[in-house]
Amino acid sequence: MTDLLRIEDATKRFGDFVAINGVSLALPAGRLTAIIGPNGAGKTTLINLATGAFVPDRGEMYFKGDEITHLPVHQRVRKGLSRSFQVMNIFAHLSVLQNILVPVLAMRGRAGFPFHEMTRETEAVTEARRILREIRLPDAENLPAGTLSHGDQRLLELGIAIAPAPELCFLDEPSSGLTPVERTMVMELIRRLSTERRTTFVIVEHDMDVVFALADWIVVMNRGQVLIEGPPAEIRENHAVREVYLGEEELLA
Amino acid sequence: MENIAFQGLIGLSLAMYLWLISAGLTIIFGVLGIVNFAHGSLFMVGAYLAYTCYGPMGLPFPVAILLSLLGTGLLGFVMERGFLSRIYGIDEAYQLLLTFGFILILDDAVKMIWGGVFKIPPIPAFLDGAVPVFGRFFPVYNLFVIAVGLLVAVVLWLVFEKTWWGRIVRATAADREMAGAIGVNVPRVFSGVFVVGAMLAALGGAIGIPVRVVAPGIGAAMIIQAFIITVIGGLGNLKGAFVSSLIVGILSAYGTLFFPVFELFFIFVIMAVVLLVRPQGLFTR
Amino acid sequence: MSPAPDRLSPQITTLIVLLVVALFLLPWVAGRYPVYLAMQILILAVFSLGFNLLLGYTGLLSFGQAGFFAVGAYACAKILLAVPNLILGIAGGVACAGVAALLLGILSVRHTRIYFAMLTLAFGMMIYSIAWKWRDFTGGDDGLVGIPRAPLEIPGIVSVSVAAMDRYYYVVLVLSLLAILAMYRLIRSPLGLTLQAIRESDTRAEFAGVPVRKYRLIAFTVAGLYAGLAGALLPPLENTVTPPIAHWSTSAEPVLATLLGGVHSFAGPIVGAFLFFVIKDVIVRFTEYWLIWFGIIVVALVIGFPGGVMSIFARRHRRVVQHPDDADHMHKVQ
Amino acid sequence: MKKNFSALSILLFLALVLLPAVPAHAQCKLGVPSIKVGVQGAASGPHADYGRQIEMGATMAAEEINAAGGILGCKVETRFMDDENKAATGVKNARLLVTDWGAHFTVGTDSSGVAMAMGPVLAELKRIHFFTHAATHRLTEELVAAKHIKEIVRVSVPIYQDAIIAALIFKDRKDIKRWANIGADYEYGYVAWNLFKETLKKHRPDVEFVGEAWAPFLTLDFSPHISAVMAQKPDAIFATPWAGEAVQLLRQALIQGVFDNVQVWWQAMGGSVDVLEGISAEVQKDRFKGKLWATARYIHNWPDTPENKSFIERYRKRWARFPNYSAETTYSALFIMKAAVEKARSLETAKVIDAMKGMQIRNPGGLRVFRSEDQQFIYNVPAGRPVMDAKYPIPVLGDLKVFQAKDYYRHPPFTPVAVTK
Repeated sequence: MTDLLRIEDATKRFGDFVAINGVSLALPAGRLTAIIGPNGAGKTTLINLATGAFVPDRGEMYFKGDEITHLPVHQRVRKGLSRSFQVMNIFAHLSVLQNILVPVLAMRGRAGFPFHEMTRETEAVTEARRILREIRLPDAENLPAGTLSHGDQRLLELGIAIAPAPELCFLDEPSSGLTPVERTMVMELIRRLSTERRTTFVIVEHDMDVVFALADWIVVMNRGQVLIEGPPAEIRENHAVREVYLGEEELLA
Repeated sequence: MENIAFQGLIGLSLAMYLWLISAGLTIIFGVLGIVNFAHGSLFMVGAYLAYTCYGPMGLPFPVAILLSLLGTGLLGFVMERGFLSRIYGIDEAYQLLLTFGFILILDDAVKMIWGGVFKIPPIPAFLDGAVPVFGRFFPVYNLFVIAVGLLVAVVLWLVFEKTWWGRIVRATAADREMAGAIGVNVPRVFSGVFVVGAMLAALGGAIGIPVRVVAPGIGAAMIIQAFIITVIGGLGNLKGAFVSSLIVGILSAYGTLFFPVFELFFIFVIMAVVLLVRPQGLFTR
Repeated sequence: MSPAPDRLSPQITTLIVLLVVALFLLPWVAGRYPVYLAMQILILAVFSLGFNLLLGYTGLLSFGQAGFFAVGAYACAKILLAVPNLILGIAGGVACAGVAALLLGILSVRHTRIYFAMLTLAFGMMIYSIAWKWRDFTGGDDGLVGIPRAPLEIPGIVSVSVAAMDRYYYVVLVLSLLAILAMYRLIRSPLGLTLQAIRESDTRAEFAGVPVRKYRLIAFTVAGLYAGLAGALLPPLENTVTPPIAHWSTSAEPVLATLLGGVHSFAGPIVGAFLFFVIKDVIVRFTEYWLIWFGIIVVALVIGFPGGVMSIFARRHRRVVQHPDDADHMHKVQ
Repeated sequence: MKKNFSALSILLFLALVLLPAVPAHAQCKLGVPSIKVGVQGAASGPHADYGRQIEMGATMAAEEINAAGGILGCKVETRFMDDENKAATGVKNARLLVTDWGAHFTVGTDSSGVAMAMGPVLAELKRIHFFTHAATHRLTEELVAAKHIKEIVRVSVPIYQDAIIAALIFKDRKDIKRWANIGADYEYGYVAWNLFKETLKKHRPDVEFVGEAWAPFLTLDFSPHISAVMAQKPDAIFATPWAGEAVQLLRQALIQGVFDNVQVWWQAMGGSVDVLEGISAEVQKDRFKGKLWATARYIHNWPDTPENKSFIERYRKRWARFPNYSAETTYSALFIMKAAVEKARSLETAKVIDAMKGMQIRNPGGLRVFRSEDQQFIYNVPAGRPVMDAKYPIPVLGDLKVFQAKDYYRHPPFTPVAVTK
């Protein structure tokens, strides 16, 4: 199994605060990885480094064997590396369909085409509608995204993340703020997408039910470092993890 | 050599006018996050109020300045409570537009009230005359301006660094939600800061009236200079505004001496370069 | 902004057709002054439309558009003074403004929000200082005078005189309508959608594979082209170009017009340009204190209808765009 | 029935009110309801009072003309517009006044930039504009003498006065060898200084020009400029900032002790009423020590004629102000227009211009003579030292030296003047 993304000895500082401290991590294709850890462990910073939002102070990153350490965000997306956001980040005043069209057009290299109306982009629209069906929002396509329910907005967030047809997709707390019903739906969706689309997902999650239900592999982070990684069963038994989660043990039950 | 020193001292007095107007602009931006386009108009209103109290009403100059500060502060309070506070949180373009609307209103209002002829009351006796400095005569008036400017700098520093009130304001500037959460009355802080900013603008306008004319349009002349200074010093950075006032004031005095063909152009180049290279300003870490 | 650009309703289409017909008939039914005023309005409409591509559609507030307006005007004037050919003059003006916008845009789009506004202000004022000081080229504070209303000419093929005001009106009208149409197209194209996505969330757009800075530069350049076109239409009309057209108070005109009309509507800048001139023209007839009334109208609109006049007519109530990242307090009192 | 009655009475009333108006119109021998004169000046910004004075001068002239039966029986109607000192606004106003309001003539304009922009537009609008303040020499030298725009007529003295008169006064002061300049940082300031240097050098090859400082429009603090030129130890200062800027420049020079160190300070437009009012207290205390010299396009204490005295009296009665020069020139422009139209018996531009040829007319400011080559009404002006005079509540120009128009006006063919610093 080849590594899709390889992070080697990455370090990121913010002033005196070391957010990520010499992290090395390999993410092979087809393995659904969950990154867990207490608040401030550096999970989101790791995503930001991997996707290009931040450049590491030290260390390298390789995607499908190519070095991408200094590659701008949008080029990483083009290469097949995308993400969702922990804090809702959708195009609130655009319609649901348009939200999906933005990445679809960008991937097709047609985002800058100025001379004809959107309706003429039939292939892109067809593809966007297909994605809407996948995320179960086909009836909402003309609604302004900002008017959707919270759950539907999270689905849309997920839809935008998978619209570029990524090979590797980071999902930052996909289940946060969802009702149990919605959470189940999102989990199903992630599972289905990883088989149907052959997208490799990496999720950052607080909800351990979700983590243990979905993940093939778990990475535990603490204080900017990888504490341990391994299959779910192994992690569940690990003492160090329990210590890190002291007070949160019930989550692991 | 003496001429150079003398010119530097003149530049220092110029810098203090610039400091007074950019100080208000800076704290308003720092705390409220608003670029107050009408700040120059508050400067102008302050000058007119001081003129009326000192000229026609014949009150002592310091009293006139005080009354002008109160009057302009009240105007600032009305602007903030009555208008600006209604549009916090919406697009900053609208805040800019609103303050632009105030420029139009205030410019015409002063013309309706005071007429189109410029005003320049006599110099108060205690500020008339000159003292020998570096073999030449340095106006007492400019010394007065330097003193007021430095006094304001010290007072502001003491208030922000050493008082409970200053800490509240700094906390609000750093994170208004957080400040609100820990019990700070954010709207009141906003009003207070805006009023203080307006008073600083008024002070800048008021102390100049015996030597600088009061006329419609002087606000517009000041606002761009104040923008340049706050940008160079770092938007919202009070210390930066002070240092950059010194630099701009003294440099332009030397520019007048050594490069009479010195152009406005370069000041905008400096502003643009600072924005590009150090958008946080020259004097922010 | 309508999330899915709707097809125009039949009523609206009829209204637009009637309006365009009326504009074409204007010189026959109205006096010289309304025709002149119509040209001023069209020029400001084009200027504002370009500005709103930046503000309303890309989320960038430029306070230096007058710089590009002036580049267009001065370039057109210089060309007309050398070669009396209107096509060349206007095309040259637009091209120069576009190049200037592209070059300054590369620097400007490194920032957003207030820093972008300040940077564009600085660039605009730099152009103003150049217009003011480079006397040999720009005529200094007296500007360039005696600019001819040159014929529309393709050498050796055709030459149409537009020296008469009514004829020049059609030049302005046709070019403005074409510019409006092109912008309408652009807004509804993939590029328009991409720009709106950047306005909504630049981080999201970047992570959707959009090279955000490049698209901001494109929007900046297009806005510069529009400012240039508006500027280039001016010298043949007034026969003069003077430095104040590059001053920041001129940059404020499209800002005012756009916000009056409404940022979040395609027609906002056009309606706003109309209101800007008509309000001013009407007030000036009654009182010399027109500024104060204009100011009051501006304040009332901002407080009462922050979506601009067009929002009064909007079918759905649309929220003014809020920046969720308003809380990024880079600015602190230190 | 009762309703009808009241309606009838209203009609009757209206008829009574309107009737006298009808014959007046019928009396107008030019076939127009009234002669409309569009008036423009800067009524906003720091120079707003100059535009206001233009308006007051025009209004009073129209009132007096109408009270005396109008022009060939036609009433004169004026309409003032603020040009904001901006070329674009001035041009727009001119178009509105002529094509919308129906002005037959226009008058006024403070700024040189506005004047230069309006020139070609006037040709297009086919209306004469009487320029009554804008000082650029290029208006008449380039647009009239070279480009033959007949619609431009100038009633006020251009920049010749500011520069050439100064040279003529001080050429004989052997004690002054070092001149320094505090100039307005735009064309007016450059040309005045260059023209002054050029003229003075002809008479006095020995003088030196030792320093210059330039202050842009809307300068509030001249201290750096003053101290910069004083560092060169000049004998005399040539200063061109005007209006409020002139007053604060003088005030700031006083507190730097400049008047203890120089022999002469020439404040070009220092004879303007607003400036004299502004320095009144200092003049009373003789703080300028007789070293301040100034001129103005018209000054209320000269000429000492009944016409002028009566003009001042009427003006003060009407407006409770002293007339500034822009008021006198505008007032006079309307009477020039009256004389020309009466002679031409027409409102056509060509005929009115023809009627002005050879015209000599007595105005409050003295005799004005039309010079066809550049269409200027040239006249003599005084220069002097601001002093108090018991007859006036504000300073006057004393120690008057009157200069003949032929001596200080430039003559065609015009040689170019450098317009840079």
